[in-house]
Amino acid sequence: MASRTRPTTQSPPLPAGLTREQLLEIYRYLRLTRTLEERLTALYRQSKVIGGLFRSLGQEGESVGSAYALERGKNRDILSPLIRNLGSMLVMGARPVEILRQYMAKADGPTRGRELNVHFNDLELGYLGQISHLGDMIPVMAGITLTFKLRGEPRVGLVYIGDGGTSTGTFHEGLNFAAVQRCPLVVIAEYNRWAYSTPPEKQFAVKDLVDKAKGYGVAAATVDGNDVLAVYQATRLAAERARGGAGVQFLEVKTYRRKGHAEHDDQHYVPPDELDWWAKQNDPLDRYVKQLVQHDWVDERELSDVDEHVRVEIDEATDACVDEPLPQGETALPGVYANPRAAERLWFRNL
Amino acid sequence: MASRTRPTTQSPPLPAGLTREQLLEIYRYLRLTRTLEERLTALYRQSKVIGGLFRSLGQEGESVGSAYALERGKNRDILSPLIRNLGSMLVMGARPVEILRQYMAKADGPTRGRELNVHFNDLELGYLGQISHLGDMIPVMAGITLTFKLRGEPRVGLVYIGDGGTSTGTFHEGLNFAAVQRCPLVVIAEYNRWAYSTPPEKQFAVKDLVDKAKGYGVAAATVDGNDVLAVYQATRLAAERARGGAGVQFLEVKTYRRKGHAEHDDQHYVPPDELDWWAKQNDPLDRYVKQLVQHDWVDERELSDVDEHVRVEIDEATDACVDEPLPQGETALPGVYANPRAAERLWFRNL
Amino acid sequence: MPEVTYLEALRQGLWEEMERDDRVFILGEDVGLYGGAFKVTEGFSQRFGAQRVIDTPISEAAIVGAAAGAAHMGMRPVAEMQFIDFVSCAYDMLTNYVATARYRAGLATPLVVRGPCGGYVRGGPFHSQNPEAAFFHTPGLKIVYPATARDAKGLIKASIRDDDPVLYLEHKWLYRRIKEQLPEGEEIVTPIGEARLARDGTDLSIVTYGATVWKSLEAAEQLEKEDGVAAEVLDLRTLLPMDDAAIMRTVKKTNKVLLVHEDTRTGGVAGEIAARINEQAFEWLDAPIKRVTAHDVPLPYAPTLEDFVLPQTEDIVKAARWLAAY
Amino acid sequence: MPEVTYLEALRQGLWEEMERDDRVFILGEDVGLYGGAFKVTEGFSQRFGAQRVIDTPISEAAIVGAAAGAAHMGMRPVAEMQFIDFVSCAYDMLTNYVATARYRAGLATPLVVRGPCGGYVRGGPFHSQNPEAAFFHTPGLKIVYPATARDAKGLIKASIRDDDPVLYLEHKWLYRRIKEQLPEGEEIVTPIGEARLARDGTDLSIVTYGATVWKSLEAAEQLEKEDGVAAEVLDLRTLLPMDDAAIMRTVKKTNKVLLVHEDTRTGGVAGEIAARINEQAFEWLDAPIKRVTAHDVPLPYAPTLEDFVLPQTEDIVKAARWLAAY
Ligand SMILES: Cc1ncc(C[n+]2csc(CCOP(=O)(O)OP(=O)(O)O)c2C)c(N)n1
Ligand SMILES: Cc1ncc(C[n+]2csc(CCOP(=O)(O)OP(=O)(O)O)c2C)c(N)n1
Ligand SMILES: [Mg+2]
Ligand SMILES: [Mg+2]
Repeated sequence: MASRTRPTTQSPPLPAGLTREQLLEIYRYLRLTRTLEERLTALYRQSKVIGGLFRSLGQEGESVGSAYALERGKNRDILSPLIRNLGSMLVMGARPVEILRQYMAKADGPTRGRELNVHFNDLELGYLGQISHLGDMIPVMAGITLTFKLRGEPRVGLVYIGDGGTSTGTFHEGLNFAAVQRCPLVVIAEYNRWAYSTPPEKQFAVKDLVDKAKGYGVAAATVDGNDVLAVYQATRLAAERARGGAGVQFLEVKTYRRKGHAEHDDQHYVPPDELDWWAKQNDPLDRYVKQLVQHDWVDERELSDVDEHVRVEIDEATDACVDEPLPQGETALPGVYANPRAAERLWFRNL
Repeated sequence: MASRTRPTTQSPPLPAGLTREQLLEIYRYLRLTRTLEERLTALYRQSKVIGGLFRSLGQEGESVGSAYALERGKNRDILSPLIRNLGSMLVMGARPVEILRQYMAKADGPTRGRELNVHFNDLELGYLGQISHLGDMIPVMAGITLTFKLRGEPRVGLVYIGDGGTSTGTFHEGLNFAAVQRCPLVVIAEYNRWAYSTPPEKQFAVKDLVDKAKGYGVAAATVDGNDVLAVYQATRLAAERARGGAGVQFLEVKTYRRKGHAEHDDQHYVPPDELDWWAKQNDPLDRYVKQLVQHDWVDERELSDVDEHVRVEIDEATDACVDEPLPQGETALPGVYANPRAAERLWFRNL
Repeated sequence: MPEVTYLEALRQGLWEEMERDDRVFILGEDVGLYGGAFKVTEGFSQRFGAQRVIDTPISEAAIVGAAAGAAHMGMRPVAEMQFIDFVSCAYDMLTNYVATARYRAGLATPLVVRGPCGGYVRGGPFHSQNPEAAFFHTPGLKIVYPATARDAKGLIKASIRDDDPVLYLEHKWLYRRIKEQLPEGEEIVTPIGEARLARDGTDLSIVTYGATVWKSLEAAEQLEKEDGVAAEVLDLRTLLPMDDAAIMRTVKKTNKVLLVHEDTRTGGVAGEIAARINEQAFEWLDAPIKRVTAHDVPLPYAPTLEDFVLPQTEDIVKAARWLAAY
Repeated sequence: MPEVTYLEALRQGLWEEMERDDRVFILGEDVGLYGGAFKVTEGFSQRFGAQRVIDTPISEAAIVGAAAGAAHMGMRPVAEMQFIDFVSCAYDMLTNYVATARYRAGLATPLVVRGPCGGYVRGGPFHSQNPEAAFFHTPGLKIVYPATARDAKGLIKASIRDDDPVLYLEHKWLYRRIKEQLPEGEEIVTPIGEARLARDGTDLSIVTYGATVWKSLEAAEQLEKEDGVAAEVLDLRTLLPMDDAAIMRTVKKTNKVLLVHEDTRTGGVAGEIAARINEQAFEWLDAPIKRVTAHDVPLPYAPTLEDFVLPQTEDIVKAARWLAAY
């Protein structure tokens, strides 16, 4: 299509070793993330999303860029996303319909209504859902990547942690453990200015998250989290180093959480023009589009095609599941144990 | 006595703003610590010490030097010692007979037989015994020093942590909390080469403990832990800075644990000549004595007088308590609550 | 008399204690300007200042540990867990350090750890927990769990004044659902360790606490209407130390007991109550002690699943009917 | 047949599983060259290499979390707590992450957390704990607690082979005190979830586990000799899931039950057992269910105090006599 009109020889060199198709694919994931969240917001307002809704508005770039840098496919790299890494999960192969079902607690959702939002896994595809307790996924990912190392598999793990999450004991124990074991683990520390309502100054006494890496003896770098390609490149480098045996790689991404902690949060604690500035001057999608277009890597019509496809995809996914039933009550019982001793009784309903 | 023979004007200037009496007092605490532990070892071999025995051989210098730098007296500074900070407790005013009673679980011991070794407190004198769970005292001391700050009291806290203990989640959470709150807290991190049998290389991936301070935004320094006066000076500086409002001060002391983790540990994991080198070349008492004598700050007879006094003191303390009774069984029951609901029943012994 | 919610009653209690005693201060995540995830401390920072309403890092062990240190120094800290589920991260600190401090070492440690707990709100497995069983096994701690607005206020005040560490469990399903008229000006302090007779009855006793007090009262109404069965409902209010006397009183009166809690069954508080009744009132029992509890699974998210797992009014009715007919 | 101690039997079981299955590996503090604080893994590092016997930092939450991650990947990690008291630092990880992983998300998490527990050894409040009650309330975990050398071996092997996470509690007072002849070459695997009849009897049943199995057997001997009372002793071996059938069998046989555990009383496992007996065998009871347990205090250090607080043989005898006479 568009590429036919301009021979590739005339195009400026493509960035970061990516092909045009890949650049467009990255764009697709960014758009997919944003559109899917917008759809979730609409469903939330209709009370179809059951629990809270957590947005990653403004952070789609770092999620997508970092996940895109991993080796994907069956039994390759594994990442562990947080509530604001919907984009990372989509990149690894989670399908929008799964996310929709999960948020709406549908019987056919990935956890059959047991868990909420992005708390689900597909270890073969390479994502391991978090639990709510912040920090806990760092030790778990240390164990996963320790296994890669013990078995000599050329795989890496990637785990996200928020600026707030770095205050937890498990962050410390897990990162230190992984550092000592030289696990092939990339830690992405998301500086997004807020932990619920708490600013960094009340969360830690260093300026940047990358300062924390110094206490663990791991390689560290900082990247502009709203520059998708920069995040991609930095993560790619970190992942390849980890894969090559260089041990834990710590990457701080600087970004900004533009919505409240969850949809109910009115953000009254946010300085008035801060949101505006980030929306207008530093939106990761806007910046990426500008890059793509200015460098003539793709043309605008291709982008609007993607937008349109995404819209259709999300519409279809929504239509496919919005009226699906919730799980049957009794399905709440099995599966606590792999080897239960005997069929569980319904004690008090069995009198 | 000795000072009469040489007018002080001829003496070299005294170090670290200390008087001759203070230099001798420091020596006394060093000797007291070592002699008391030797006595405990003898009692341990006679099975009079009930539980394990933990030695600070080779680390007396950092314990005594750091504690001596605090403001002592009633309701002044507070420190929280670990099992290898017997010297610190003695400096703060714990009496040898209390230590002996506690180790032997005597009814008249400071915890009336409830707790072991140096796990006891006198908050007025300024020491708060640890619990076994490493790291837990850091948050607690953060709270104590937070209170000093909230009330505007010119007091500081000091807490010890081992090289191994820095791996705990509570170390991280507590230090970060104190750093953010700018608590008047001095953290002494003891690099003594071992955590039980585990060397630093298996405990963390940084070289020095002081590297860990960088992740918390606190002032940090390193000092030779076997140079008593250097530890004194560094701690004094740190404490005064903390008192002046400069927030948490982190001080790494480099030392060496010359005995096993506890008396039962045969140290088979220790490289053969390491112990020997530290005993012969870097004993904190030897070094201190050499300093005192070489500079003519005190003369040797004064030191042997101290040794003799200490011996007598420990003999008397031992004699005073060694045959004391253990607590009566029933005394195990009261005191769980300040406001118990009613007298506790001896359930199954009351049939 | 103004009508106040459970949440507002709690807020009042906290506020009054802050006004009364300047040793009281609050610490926790987002408790300051934001006013806490559920707005329990809304306006506190403005009134009492950032020194007495301290926003902390996300560090539950440090929050509880720092509260303990401050308590040793004579302060009266109230630590908020954003959700009580996160108190699990301070499990060591609370059970090993805080709870034993007085016994081991004579240390005064008057502190309160409080936070929203409980289900029926579609919070999923990590925002719905009832942690009482994990701490119920800890000599040295006290545990209170108000079911009414009056007790939400009275127990927070009593907890703050108590010289022992108290785990104060507040049910988020009750926050805005329960309203009650509370006299202005009257000082409401609910004594720790005393159960409350929530409903008089003669045919059987329902012993419960927290949100299931309301489910039990509903069940009792229905039993009265539909079966002519008079169920007594005892709201424990304090779980540790437990009010054995009140429990035995009702057992000896009705001779049949139904234990109800929202928490999972195995290892839940009902087991202990069953053992105590057995020990202290065995001969008065005319029927086996029955339990209505959640099923032994992590609490799932979907409304259908959550409703199935948690005890409902109809479950209580059914069990009570069985007992009544025994 | 060689006579082996409880500790040696455990060691053998671990060793055999390491030989049998190269997915099995050990991690913990000082487990490598040092061989563990109690020498349970002595010689393992030399035989299996540092990759399969991993010395870790002092980070219990990370140890358990990393074990979980490895288990997801198909490994069979065995995590040692140097003393089980420190598992409290991994409470969140074990209850929230590990135990729920299968239910929430279908994640296989076959791991074993093991460590020395229990008192009677003058270890003081933090080296003597019995943590079963804190974890007993956790759907998704299994808990085993061997009392004999045979079961020490048989249960570690079963735990490693089990597809669920298992908390394996080993009693340090039994480590070198209990000896038993174990056949060489025979594969000993004790099924998880099955109690063991440790002594036959007709007059009353003592239901217990861990170190108090031995105290109960001693008491039963004495009762036989001095009173002509035949006490049956049931060693639970697995606490979660509990072998209700075996418990009800003995209750229905003797009609009188004494529950004995070393752990403190309130919120201890005995409460749950009492509730279950009540629910499943109420009509068979000829006397109240009695409990012999530790007193509700942190375990003190002095021998006189520890002996007073912990249940002793004479306490069991006394309670059994009371029951027999009822
Ligand atoms: C251990 C723990 N304590 C408290 C919470 C409640 N909580 C959920 S998200 C959040 C803020 C997280 O901030 P941050 O880590 O910066 O992530 P962000 O929301 O900015 O992506 C808090 C306090 C939690 N989930 N886990
Ligand atoms: C949380 C916790 N885990 C494990 C232990 C067991 N333990 C006691 S001392 C020790 C080693 C401590 O090493 P370090 O902190 O370096 O102190 P040192 O003995 O060298 O003074 C260990 C692992 C403990 N006390 N607490
Ligand atoms: Mg953040
Ligand atoms: Mg050390």
